[in-house]
Amino acid sequence: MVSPAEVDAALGLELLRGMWRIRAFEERVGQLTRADEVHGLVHLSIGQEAVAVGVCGQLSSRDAVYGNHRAHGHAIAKGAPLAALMAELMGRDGGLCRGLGGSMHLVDVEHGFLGATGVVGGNVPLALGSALASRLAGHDAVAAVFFGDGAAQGGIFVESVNLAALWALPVILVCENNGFAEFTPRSAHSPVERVADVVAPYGLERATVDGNDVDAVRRAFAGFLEAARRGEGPFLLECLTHRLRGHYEGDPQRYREAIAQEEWQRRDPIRRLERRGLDEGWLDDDTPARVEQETREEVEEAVRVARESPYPEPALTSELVYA
Amino acid sequence: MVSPAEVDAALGLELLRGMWRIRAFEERVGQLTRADEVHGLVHLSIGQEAVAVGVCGQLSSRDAVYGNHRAHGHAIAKGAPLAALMAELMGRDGGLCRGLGGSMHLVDVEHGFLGATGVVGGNVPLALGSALASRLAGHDAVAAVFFGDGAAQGGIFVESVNLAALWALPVILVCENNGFAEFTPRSAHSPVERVADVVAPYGLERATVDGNDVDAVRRAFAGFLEAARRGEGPFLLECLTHRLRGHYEGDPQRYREAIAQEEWQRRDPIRRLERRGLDEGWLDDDTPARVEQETREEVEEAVRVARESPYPEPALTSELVYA
Amino acid sequence: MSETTMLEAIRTSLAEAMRADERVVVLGEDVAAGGPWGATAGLADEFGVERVRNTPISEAAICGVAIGLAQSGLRPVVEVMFVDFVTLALDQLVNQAAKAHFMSGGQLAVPLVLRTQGGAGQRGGAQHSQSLESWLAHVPGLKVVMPSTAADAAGLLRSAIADPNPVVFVENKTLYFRREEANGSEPVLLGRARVARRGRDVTVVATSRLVSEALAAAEELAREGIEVEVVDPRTLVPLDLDAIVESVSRTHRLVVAHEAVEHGGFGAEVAAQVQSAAFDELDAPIERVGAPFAPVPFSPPLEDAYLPDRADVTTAVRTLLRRSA
Amino acid sequence: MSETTMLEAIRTSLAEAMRADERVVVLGEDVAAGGPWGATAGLADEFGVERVRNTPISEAAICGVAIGLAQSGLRPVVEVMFVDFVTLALDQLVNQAAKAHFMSGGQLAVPLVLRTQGGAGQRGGAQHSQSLESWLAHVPGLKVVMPSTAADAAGLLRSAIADPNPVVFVENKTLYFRREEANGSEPVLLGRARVARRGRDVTVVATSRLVSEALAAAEELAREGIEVEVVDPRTLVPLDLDAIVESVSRTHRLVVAHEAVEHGGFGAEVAAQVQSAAFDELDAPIERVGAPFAPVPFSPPLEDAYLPDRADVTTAVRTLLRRSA
Ligand SMILES: Cc1ncc(C[n+]2csc(CCOP(=O)(O)OP(=O)(O)O)c2C)c(N)n1
Ligand SMILES: Cc1ncc(C[n+]2csc(CCOP(=O)(O)OP(=O)(O)O)c2C)c(N)n1
Ligand SMILES: [Mg+2]
Ligand SMILES: [Mg+2]
Repeated sequence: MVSPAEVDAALGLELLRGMWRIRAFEERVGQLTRADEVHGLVHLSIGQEAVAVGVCGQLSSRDAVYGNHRAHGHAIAKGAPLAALMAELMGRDGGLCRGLGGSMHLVDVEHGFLGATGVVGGNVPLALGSALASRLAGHDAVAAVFFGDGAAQGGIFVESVNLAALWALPVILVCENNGFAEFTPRSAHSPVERVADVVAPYGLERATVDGNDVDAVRRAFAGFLEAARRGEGPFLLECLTHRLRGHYEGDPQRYREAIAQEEWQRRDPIRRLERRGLDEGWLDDDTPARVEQETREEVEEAVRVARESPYPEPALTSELVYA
Repeated sequence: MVSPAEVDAALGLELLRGMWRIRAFEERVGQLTRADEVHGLVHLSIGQEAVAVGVCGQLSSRDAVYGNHRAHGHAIAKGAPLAALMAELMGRDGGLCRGLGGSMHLVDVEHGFLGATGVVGGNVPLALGSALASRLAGHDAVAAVFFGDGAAQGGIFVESVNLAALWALPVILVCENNGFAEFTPRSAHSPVERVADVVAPYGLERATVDGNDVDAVRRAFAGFLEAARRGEGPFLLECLTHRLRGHYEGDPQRYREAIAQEEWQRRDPIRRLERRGLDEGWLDDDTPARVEQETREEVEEAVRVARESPYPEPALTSELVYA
Repeated sequence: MSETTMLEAIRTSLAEAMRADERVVVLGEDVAAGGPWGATAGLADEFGVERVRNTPISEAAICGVAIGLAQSGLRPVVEVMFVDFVTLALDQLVNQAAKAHFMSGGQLAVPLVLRTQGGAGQRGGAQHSQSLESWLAHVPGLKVVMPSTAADAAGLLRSAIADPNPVVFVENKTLYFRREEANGSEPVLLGRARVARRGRDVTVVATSRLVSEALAAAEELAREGIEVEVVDPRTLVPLDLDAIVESVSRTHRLVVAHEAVEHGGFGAEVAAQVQSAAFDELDAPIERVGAPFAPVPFSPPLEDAYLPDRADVTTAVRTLLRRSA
Repeated sequence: MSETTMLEAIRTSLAEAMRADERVVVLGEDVAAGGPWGATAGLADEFGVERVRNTPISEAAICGVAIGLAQSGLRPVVEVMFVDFVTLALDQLVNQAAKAHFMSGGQLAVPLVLRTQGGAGQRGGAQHSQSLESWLAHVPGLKVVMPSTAADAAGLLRSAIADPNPVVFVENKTLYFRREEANGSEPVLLGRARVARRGRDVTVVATSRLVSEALAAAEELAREGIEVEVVDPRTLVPLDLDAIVESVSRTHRLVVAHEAVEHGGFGAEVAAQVQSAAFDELDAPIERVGAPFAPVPFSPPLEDAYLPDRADVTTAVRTLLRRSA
């Protein structure tokens, strides 16, 4: 197995920019939700960006990725254009899905983002199908699917894990274990603390990593990816992380402990990579602020373009029911 | 923990009679199915009787038991009267369920047999509910549920195991692992050979025993039962067994290997207990044939009574839709 | 008189039921934390977490557990957060709960209430906005309740909990926070329609959110001298067909209005029954108001256009009057 | 002309589709072993177990896998052994498959066929005998096919596999082994009704097993000079309303007959549409023939009494004629 590249200036910056792009986008989405420009049930991944970036950065548009209800980051990391994404959240015709999907149902086929799903766990078997399609076609494309710790208690998850293992499918299951499902901690959902342990019986290779360390995510995923390209699988990568925002925008977050919050602010994946870059010398003092600034500008431009996009015509509703 | 009673003449005979009762009943059901007196999709448990008898013999009618599609043995072992059972399979008004249920939907509330289910895996969460009800009422009654190895790949099974473990419910999950689901071997259903391994992550106590050895089943279950009565749980008891008949009556059984069949005939749980009883001296030479004869007579009497029961009036259909 | 909301009424009714009968237990995702809307807020404090049980995201298993509880003598109220996710629990609900009494020849009873909520209007997208009650009304053994007011919600919930059968209680998310006069929570019998407004010209049978839409339409039409009678069946199963037929035999015109997709919706059943029971009374074909045959679009203007509302009811009434003029 | 059965026709049609298009893959429980009826017998031998895949008893996941396959360019035909177990896969079918094209703004397509079978008559009991097609017809994005003859089954299956949308193909277990003339397997377009018998007095719209029952009823009634026209829509979605209305505008009387529970069944939708589209053509209320509001009883005489059949169709026709005399 080729060991994954070391983080150097180029890669470090790419990872940093990738995370900032998501952060800047979602912070803006939060504002726009409060301003009623972005609509619906909006789940932000702020604090969890390292997972999406560590995973999707290594995939090509031929690889199928599936996200869950908290999927802005997944889509962005997979290459979805920010303007079309923002327009989608605003319900505009220029949106990725022409405004028909919304925050929980992002799809960008061109970039191999085959879809986010609002039903917890509902996306997992679809990734198996994409992986099987790739094998049947003789391709080396793989499939990856993001899901939360809450999904691991749903029957569809374990059915899928069993099937993926039975058929040895080249699929990588990426769990964002943020310790909460809505307002209740994992301990109220399962006696099994680690999702990697849930799948242990099925004999798939698995790893649990610090999901706030983008390099750790990247390295662990790289190993699985390389094997999956050779047709091996399935794999499970569990990323321990934390959402710094409420479950959804508007969540009063009564269940939060202030102390844990502070601790997690310190572990913010962006800050951590910045600190590391400064320590290791591949990042200079000014760069973080510049990257932040640039991504915020990208996002502003996306907002501008999205705002210019009209709402779709109501007739669109009946035009796209059948292919 | 009190260790379970040794097998002596009284217990040995009880176990033997229990198994013969099921065997004789089901052999007769097979004949009556071919004669078109018993109807529908009929799944016999011939060869698996040790599980039902080893488990149910230790329960009282206050303990809730749930069976699956192959549940004649479960019901009989739990105390369901043979005549009412036979009448049910014939669709008669005197049937356990007044002819409305049939082979896959046996219920005998009086004896704590709370129901068989034709949907694979569908009975498992119900047993959790009964166990929880017992705990909330402050009773020491437990719940047990029978299911096959095929059920372990269904989402509902793992959802239920997680929940039972999370809530530490006094429920005992009894898997009859006969190595097949319909016409395909377990290896085509899961990479995990033992169902006990499937549930390993959830930390429940579990055991895999020779399911054709009624004493082994009985002992393992006794330990779990004692703990469950104290309010502990859940437990999983996996019984490795084999059905000597087709999946359903009428199954051409193209998937069978003659050699395995012979081997399993030798391991027939009834023959084994008989051999042991003779070896250990608590059974004399004439008793097996006598027990067989007596249970066959019991069954004949049941058939006679069942045949005398009329079919229900068609109006019954609309009378029992709502309670 | 004081004010309340449907959410408050449900919470109060649940608490009263739990106080009155210790067999009543509540279970569902985040219910001890109050749930996303607060329908169960405070219950865990008063009744403890043994009776107000948080569950994992395991819709099928928790419905199954509720069935087991019910078969064993308790009175579970299980919550499925969105009716869209009832899709995950239908085997349990339809194959087990609905049939247990029947298949056991009357031995078992399954007195459970499944509370859920449906409907669009909050930009939730196609997977969080459906109205699937017509599926449930097609299942013998289930009862199906759809309250349109706070008072009805409270009273119907009490009856649902007391009922010895599985009852699906379908709330509507857009009705939760509307303010209404508080009317206590007298039990409301299942199977009794409520005439929400009297009128002689056209009968509108409306459910859930469409009741207030129909009333608004009636208000508007009244200004033109058109008197609309609005009948809220309140429960789809059992259905108070007599009340509907009685109304139609006076007005001779019927509109059936619901938010669900019109095609295959419960309105079809009402229409089919009424044309059979009151064929000679009808002066014009029964009009249906329901959503178009499409998933719920996310985009706000599209969702607004998609949603059946007072304007659609008004149009249907006018169409009827024109046809029968 | 040679004989065939519906089962044989389905098997042949599947094999032809697999030969013609290597993107077609079959998956489901025991399908490589042929399945319980043999609908897929021999396919694994010809096409290999990579394309004819046995699955575990995981209805939800295998439907999800089929969706993923379809979204990734293949043409899966997934089998759910009994329609009763589609209850386990409805989230995948309804929330994912049916909405993917729509929610993606047209980017995704889900060309999958879900084959399943329903219906009673074999003493299977309440959990193995249901008819749930009206649920599916209520879901925008799905197509719903119900063949009544071997030739239609073959031809409709070819069209279903070629269709870029998710199609639910609902067979009936009692039709599998009836012998019929073999008519090749020309594709049959989805959305085109078939007039199974011409007649001037009453139109009977019947689906699946009820088509042959309606024909038998027509035969009997013809002896009394009553000429019944039997229309088989063949697909519920899309529905060939034009063909039905055309027939009704000649006969002025309509019976809708299916095996599903009448209450909330697809017959309600047909009745509602026809009374709207052809109100002035109708000389009597539309009659529905369907199962009573009860689970399917196991006991043979009760099941027989429960099942809608030719006698029920005959009675409905006579009722209609009496009412409109
Ligand atoms: C099947 C289903 N049940 C319930 C919900 C409501 N819900 C939305 S998100 C969520 C929690 C999910 O937790 P997790 O999977 O850990 O993801 P996270 O939100 O923590 O990222 C729940 C219960 C849902 N969307 N789908
Ligand atoms: C959910 C569901 N899917 C499919 C079936 C059809 N079916 C009936 S029995 C069976 C095999 C069950 O195997 P297992 O659980 O091992 O029990 P066994 O028959 O071996 O005793 C299948 C697939 C079913 N009844 N329920
Ligand atoms: Mg989480
Ligand atoms: Mg088995």
